[in-house]
Amino acid sequence: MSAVKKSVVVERLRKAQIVEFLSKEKRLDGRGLLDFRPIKIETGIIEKANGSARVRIGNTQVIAGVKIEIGEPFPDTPEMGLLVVNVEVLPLSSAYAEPGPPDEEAIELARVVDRGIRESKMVDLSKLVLIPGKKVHAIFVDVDILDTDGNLFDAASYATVASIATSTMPKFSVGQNGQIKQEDEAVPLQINCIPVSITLAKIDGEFIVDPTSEEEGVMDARITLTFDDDGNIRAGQKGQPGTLDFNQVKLAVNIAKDRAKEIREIIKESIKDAKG
Amino acid sequence: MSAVKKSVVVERLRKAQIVEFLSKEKRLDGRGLLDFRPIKIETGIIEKANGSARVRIGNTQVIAGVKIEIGEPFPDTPEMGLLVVNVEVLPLSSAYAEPGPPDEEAIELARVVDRGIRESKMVDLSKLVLIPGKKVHAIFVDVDILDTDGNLFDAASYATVASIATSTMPKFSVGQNGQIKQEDEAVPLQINCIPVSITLAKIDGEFIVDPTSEEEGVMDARITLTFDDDGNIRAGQKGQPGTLDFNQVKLAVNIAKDRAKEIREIIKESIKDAKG
Amino acid sequence: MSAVKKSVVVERLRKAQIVEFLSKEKRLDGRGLLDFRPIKIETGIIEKANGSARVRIGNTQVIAGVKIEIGEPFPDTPEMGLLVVNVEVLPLSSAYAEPGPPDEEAIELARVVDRGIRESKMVDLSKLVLIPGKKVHAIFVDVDILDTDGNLFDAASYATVASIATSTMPKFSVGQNGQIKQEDEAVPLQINCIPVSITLAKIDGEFIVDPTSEEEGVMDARITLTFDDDGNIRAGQKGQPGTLDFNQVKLAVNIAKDRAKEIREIIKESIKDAKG
Amino acid sequence: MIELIDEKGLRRDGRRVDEIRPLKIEVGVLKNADGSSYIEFGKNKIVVAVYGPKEVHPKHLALPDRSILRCRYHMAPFSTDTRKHPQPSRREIEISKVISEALEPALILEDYPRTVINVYLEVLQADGGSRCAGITASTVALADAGIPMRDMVVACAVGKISGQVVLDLNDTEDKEGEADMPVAIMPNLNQTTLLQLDGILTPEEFEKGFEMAVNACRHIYEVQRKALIDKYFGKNEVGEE
Amino acid sequence: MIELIDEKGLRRDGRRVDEIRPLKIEVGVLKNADGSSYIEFGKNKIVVAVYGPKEVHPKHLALPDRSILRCRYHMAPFSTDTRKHPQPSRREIEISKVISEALEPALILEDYPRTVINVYLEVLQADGGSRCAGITASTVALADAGIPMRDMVVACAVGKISGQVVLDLNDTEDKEGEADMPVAIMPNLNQTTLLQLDGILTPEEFEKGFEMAVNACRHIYEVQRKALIDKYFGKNEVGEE
Amino acid sequence: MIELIDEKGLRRDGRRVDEIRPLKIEVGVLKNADGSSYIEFGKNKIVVAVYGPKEVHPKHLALPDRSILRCRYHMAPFSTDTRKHPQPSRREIEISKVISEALEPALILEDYPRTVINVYLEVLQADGGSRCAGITASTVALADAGIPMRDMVVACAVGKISGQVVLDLNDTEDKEGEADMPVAIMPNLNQTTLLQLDGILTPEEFEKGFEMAVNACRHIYEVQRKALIDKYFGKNEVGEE
Repeated sequence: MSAVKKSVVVERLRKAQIVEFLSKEKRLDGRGLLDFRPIKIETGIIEKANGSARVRIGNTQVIAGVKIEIGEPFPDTPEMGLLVVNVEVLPLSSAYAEPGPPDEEAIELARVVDRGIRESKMVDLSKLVLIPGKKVHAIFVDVDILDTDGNLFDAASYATVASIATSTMPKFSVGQNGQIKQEDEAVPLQINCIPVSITLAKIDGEFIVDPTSEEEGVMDARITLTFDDDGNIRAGQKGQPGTLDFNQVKLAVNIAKDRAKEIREIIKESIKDAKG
Repeated sequence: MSAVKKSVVVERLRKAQIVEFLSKEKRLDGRGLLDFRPIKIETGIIEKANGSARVRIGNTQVIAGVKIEIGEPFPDTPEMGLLVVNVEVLPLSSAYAEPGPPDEEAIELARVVDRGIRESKMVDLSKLVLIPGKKVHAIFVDVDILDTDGNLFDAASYATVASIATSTMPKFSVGQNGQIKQEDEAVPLQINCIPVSITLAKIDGEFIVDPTSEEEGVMDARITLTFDDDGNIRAGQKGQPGTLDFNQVKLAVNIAKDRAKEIREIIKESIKDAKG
Repeated sequence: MSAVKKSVVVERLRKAQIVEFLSKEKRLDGRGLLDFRPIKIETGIIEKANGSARVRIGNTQVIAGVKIEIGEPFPDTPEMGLLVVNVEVLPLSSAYAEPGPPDEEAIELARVVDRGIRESKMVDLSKLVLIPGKKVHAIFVDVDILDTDGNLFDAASYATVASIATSTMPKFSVGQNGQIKQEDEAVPLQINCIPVSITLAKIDGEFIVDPTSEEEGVMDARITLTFDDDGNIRAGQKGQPGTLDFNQVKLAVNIAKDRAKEIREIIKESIKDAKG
Repeated sequence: MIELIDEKGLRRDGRRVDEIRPLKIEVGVLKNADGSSYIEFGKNKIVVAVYGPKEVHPKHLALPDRSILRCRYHMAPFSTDTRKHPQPSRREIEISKVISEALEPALILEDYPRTVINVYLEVLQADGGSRCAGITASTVALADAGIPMRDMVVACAVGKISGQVVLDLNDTEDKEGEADMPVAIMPNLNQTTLLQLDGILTPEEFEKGFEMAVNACRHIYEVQRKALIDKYFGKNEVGEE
Repeated sequence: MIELIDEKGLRRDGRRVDEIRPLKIEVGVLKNADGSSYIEFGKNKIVVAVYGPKEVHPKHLALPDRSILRCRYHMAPFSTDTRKHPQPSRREIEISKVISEALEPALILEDYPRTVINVYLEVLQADGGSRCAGITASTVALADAGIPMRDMVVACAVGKISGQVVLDLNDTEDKEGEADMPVAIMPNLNQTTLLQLDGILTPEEFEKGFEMAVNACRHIYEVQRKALIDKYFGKNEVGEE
Repeated sequence: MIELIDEKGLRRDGRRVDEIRPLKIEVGVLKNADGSSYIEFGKNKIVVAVYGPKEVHPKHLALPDRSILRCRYHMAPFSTDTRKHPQPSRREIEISKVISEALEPALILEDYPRTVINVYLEVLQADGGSRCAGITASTVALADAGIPMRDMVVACAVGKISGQVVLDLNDTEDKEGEADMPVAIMPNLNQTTLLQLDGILTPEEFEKGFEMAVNACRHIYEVQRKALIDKYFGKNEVGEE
């Protein structure tokens, strides 16, 4: 209990400080309100995976790995392959993460990242069918959160996108008896766009992008928006028990849309070499 | 703890009061010892289900829904369809119900209701086979307990019976390749009898039927008996750590048998229109 | 907490006493350092199982039962049958065992016993194939720990070995349509060797075999070694947070190798009649 | 793409693009709960029970300065086209979280320190928009339980089908359409408490849709109010359309 | 329907309709347990261990005026025709509950407030009637543990096969027969502590069967007593038939 | 049997029988953790985080006279040839236990009574010998966290392939070979803290192999030391081969 009580006091002081800085359009680490921290994306770091990427945004560090296997389609989509994005908030990542099954925060994180990728139609699932209704390609993207300093939604999303974009696809052939063989050959996985997630935190009425853990600790609300290459919104999620007034909702879209363009270039750069 | 201690005292006073009333052949709500509270049964309330029923007994309220799907038979009964009755004691239903997997009381409730239906052979499972040993009809009856004021065993049973009795059965055809297609047509599900569950509570040596939550709180023992249309006993379950002397066991059968006849008429009435 | 504190004190006194005895090459129950307690092995005690054995080592009592069924091979070993050894530390077995899923100690126990059997190739899994890649024999050995007085690793291993060695194998025939039928006939399960597990406890620098619960309570380290008929080591596992110096590691092998020969004769004797 | 809007501008179920489905709200439908409600919104049928404020167990989870709000959105196994397993899915867990965050801004939780308020939603039948219907009903149940509130919370989805922005998607429209965006607002405080989106919307469609949703919420708010007024002050029939 | 009774009135295993299977009870078969027993009843083989009365953890579950009785009926994976998964099934959980309720009336739990008594049953081999055999053995183990009792509890099933009411169904009779009714009684207090039934019985068959079961229980009670007397006072062989 | 050693005595990956795979250790790779490390050992890639010593929750699990060490070895789903389910397997639970027991003798846990030290290992990519690499990296992370130690712990496996005793099996050698024996030692105290074996070894091969492993550990220890020295005192590149 004492730890909790202490953190309440510290949090208040820290919030006051963060708010004071925001009122001067500044942040504790010197960034402007709409600046990201440095983003570093490395791909191809896990040889056993079909694709992989490590993303660092400031001190936040995540790794995504792609495995492409054979699976069975869902009964209601017999002619679609499978794409599953899973996020694990590992106990390595902070003093507050515990081992065990994902809690509601981790589930929301995984589902929002998944929706951003899925709704953008980055991967055309209809091209992943081997035997309609029976066997399809199943793309599993697993994201390991290794070190947490805020903005996990965007970091996990970028790692997912970069790992998919640099994946190779094993070739499978269907024999006459319906048996499936994996061939030695592999081809790059085709992608249709680079979805970009942008998360805004609202603190004391102001929006900032790429919040640190500390900023998240005092934020009132969070909104994550994912854009495709054409600037369309593909997914959105407001989080936290704070509210947004109606103009702020529209403002959030405009801010995020601009940021998404810039980040897309960073992601593109990181996957360029791998795509060769 | 204090809540528990208080409830112990209240329970004792309440028990004394209930017992005093029973000694005058009366109950707190004015009923005679062998009277049910008003029973209200509505069917066809969930359009997406194959059958459904809401049962209210006094303030107790439960809803049962039937889903008929394709399943695989158990290995030891390859020529039998499946019938599964499941009961969920929802956290909506009382201040004491908690979310989470069913506890031993909920499991007993579900299994006793299930046995009453199963043993009465209300549904002829041998007529639910599509491809022997491989594909059969699977009838799932799920009962949601919405509001708890005693006698869940009977309420859940009546809802199960009424929902099955008013179910329509989707027609499936087996193609030459063994693939199963659901056709648009649907036929009423055939039933063989109307099993009726009667639960008696023993308080201070006296039997009452249809106990309220308060009466259940002070009962010594409980006995549930299920009868078919011909007055045969199809299932029985004594519950709670109290005992029944040997004559009481026989007495319970006689009381329950009479009550079952009356209740069967109420259930029949409720399903008449639907069957029409 | 008080129970724990008391046990700490008792443990220290007991350890002092055990150590004093060990310094005179003796043990509390009068045994020499490298003596086993009496071992009693009964086989064929569970008629419904394909094989079974009860092993008592002193007051430790375990029962193993074998079930041979049809299963699907692992994808990476399509031409191998299955052998699974599972150990349940039942709440019957001591005041410290709790109902529930196995904890890490029970999992280690099961896996070490399993490895000893598996690595010794006691059963030739390549002979257990019915339809390659699809249907194989699956041998399940389940060990129930009924009464715990130390040396569960060896007791569980001997019970597993004796139950497998006395198992009969149901005969299955594969029909033209690929359907599998169990025939009435049964044949003895062929075995290749009698693996023998020997567990040494290190207390105050000395090795003893077959530790009691009390001795285990004060041991620094444990080492379990499994030998085949030719004296080869097939499996090993050091346990507990104590250490072994480099010479002790070699000494442990020599001690265990000798003991294994003797115990193998006891096991052979116990399975002789059954195999006859 | 299936044609979901006909040449007259009407949807499969006959609605105009800016028309919500039939809506009915009842208050106080359960006896044990401290507050309760029942909503029919299209084919959605949802019961909500509120228990609390009450003591937190275990006690160390209690907050010294306010009450904790916990929501549980759960679907009955028979509520969906194919039977749903009774165990909560990841989808249900996420929806429980966003519903809780959508309701919390309206509640004055500081009035009940060291307590918990549980909101249980049981979806008896699910159609498109069940989370919105659930939020709308939950506020009513919270009011029925006497929990002090700053404002009501009302929710309605907007979406895109056959290329047009339309209000309140039903199940078919949700599955076959191009976008779905649930929105919850506090109508008097003019605040958004829930916003989710999946599909594809241009920023312009987003703005248009968001405004449609806000307007629909204001309309639904009147139904909420009427249900509560009828329960507490009057006897007029509750319902609409 | 398979013929389970031949023209001489004998059952497949040679028993008369009112005859129980061979029965053997041993006391004190485990060293760690505070009390223990082993029963063979037909092909049923069951070990029972009693631990307690001992402190309750966590403490807030303790009852101020009496001990808590907890039973766990568990089947070994090798006890059944096809391997049973070690995890407790819903059936095992229900049987654990009814066994606990069948034993509790016999125990003077008021003697040990704030404690718990655990009864663990491990079915090593299951035949028809394992819950009855388990109850019969559990009472013996509780007596062996020195738990004060008002009476013993004895159980035996009755059933209907080939149209006749018969005592103590074995596995085949249970599966192929028309009804099975386990009964537990306290033989000196003349009280029923367990009654379950599935199948089909007329009220008359019910009465007849119930009396058969009660009589069989009285007989089994003598075997229980002998097992305990032999353990504590004598050395005669325990068992029967 | 696949030929794993060629006529020149070289293994598939070109190594001699007594040669370990390329090894790289980094210190302090995570910001939140109290100590951390990263190891590449062949294709193994493992991150280790240490949190603690910190208060134990729930408190009654604390030990009055020393700290508790808890290790969690976990494999990322993408770390293996076919995707691994994120939930810990029985194998991972066993390995967590033996790693904990391998590290504990080196730690002076008495310095921090009533606390817990958590060591989390995440295997990003698994090759043969991941538990050894994990132990080697964990000690470095514990040192980075400032936990007082009696000695370092270093681990390396030895095995048998194509009939010969060889050092440090990779994945193929582990699967196709005849034996695998992971060993962990404290190099200054000359103590074995982990020993496991599966496969087939004669007692002579066991002795020879054990000595090979001990020598390899001494060599790996130098890499551990260099990694820590570079972190705390220097800037030279860490790594080898």
